[in-house]
Amino acid sequence: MTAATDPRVDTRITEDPLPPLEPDDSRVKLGAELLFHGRVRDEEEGRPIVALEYERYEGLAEKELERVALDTVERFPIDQLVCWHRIGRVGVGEASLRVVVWSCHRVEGLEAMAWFISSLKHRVPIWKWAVTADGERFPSTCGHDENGPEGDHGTHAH
Amino acid sequence: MTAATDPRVDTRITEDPLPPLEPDDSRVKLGAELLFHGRVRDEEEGRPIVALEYERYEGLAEKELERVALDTVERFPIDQLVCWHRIGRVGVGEASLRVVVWSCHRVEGLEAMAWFISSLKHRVPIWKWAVTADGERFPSTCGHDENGPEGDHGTHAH
Amino acid sequence: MAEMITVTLVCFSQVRHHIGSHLLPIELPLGSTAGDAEADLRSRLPEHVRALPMRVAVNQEFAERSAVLQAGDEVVFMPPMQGG
Amino acid sequence: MAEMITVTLVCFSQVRHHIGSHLLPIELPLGSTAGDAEADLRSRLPEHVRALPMRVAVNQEFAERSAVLQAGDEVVFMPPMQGG
Repeated sequence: MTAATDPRVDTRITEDPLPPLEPDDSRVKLGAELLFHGRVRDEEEGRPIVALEYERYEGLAEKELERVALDTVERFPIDQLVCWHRIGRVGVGEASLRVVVWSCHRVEGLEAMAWFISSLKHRVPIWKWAVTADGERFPSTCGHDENGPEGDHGTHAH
Repeated sequence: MTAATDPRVDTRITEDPLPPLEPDDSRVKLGAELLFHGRVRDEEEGRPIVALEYERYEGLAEKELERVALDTVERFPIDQLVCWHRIGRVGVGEASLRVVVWSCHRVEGLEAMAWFISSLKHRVPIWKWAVTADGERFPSTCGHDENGPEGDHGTHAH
Repeated sequence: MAEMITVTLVCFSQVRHHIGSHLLPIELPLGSTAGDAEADLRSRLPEHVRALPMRVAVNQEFAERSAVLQAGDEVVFMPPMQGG
Repeated sequence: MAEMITVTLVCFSQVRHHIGSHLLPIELPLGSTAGDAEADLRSRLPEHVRALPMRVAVNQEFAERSAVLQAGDEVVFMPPMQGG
């Protein structure tokens, strides 16, 4: 975990399942709340799997995730961004990623969400291993290319 | 309320507060879950308010909301769309609108969400009245123009 | 003298605010269209509301202004929508 | 004979899979760069992994291949990232 240094962002990398969402009606200035859950799909590279195992480069992953969040709140007129990335074993159907963006209006929230997730996928040193029903564990061979969002073929978990 | 006729969409118009979100890890084919909450802001047309009161054209509002949802699942490669619109009095900070979109990948989910909300705002016969602290109730004078999404100046609840 | 029918205008938002009630029964000559009902309604509204673009519905379905009304129809002129 | 230093390569994903361990200490001549360490690493990898574009980090920060290494440095060559 990393403690956010800017009150607009809260980024965490955690081995625990993401906690249930708590209802929160306190943001009376912010009309738009947008939440994204990235969930583990039941296949990887065409093979059925039972889980993904995420590993991170500890130290840099936390720093870079926070920098991506800060870049996002600088670049888009949004008020707050929360990102929790789960690592370790994440079962099929479970959420590996939660991002919440609060803004006055929905358009900037949607744009910020798209940019943040795409940047996270290209910048934050996290990788995944697929786990099959018979216990085999293989590294995903398919990452995102280095060309930025437009090169993101997005054939994976989300 | 209206019963959806297509399993891909679930649209409701309800006077009750939107229920808390239940964790649901059952969608093992769908990597991307995107949720939008439209919340009531504490001012309307520059005046502080304590609530919005939503009214609908009962009968047509339900039908049109479902049609907007169906148009969205036809137009974008998403698997499921839930939209609950609350009417009646909705206090500041509370959610008047919940939309959830499930898809394999995030890009189509984000596009579908943007298009659905914009279409809903232009097509579904729902209007809002602002309620001030001293109990005054005035109809919002500011709607969305008829030019579609690009004409949506979005200066209101979200 | 033309035979008359009664239809009910259902009023929302600013229309309701200025008409002062949700339902407004009006009489029109047999054969009148939604557009004729609209002319009646708009004559009762202040300038700034009259200027609003309105969509038309008859009996809970969107309709054209050329639609011929029947006795007992529910007719709605809808100011810009504000859902969400 | 050149003075040697030891740095530790930290391996992830396909690199880790082929190296067979998370940490790989290697010896390099004093004055070597991250690029020199990368040449050593790539020589141990099969063709399809060697072909991957990799980003470089030294001591938990992104770095250039021209960065000169010090004894004890933690050096990482990162295959395409897969977070999310």
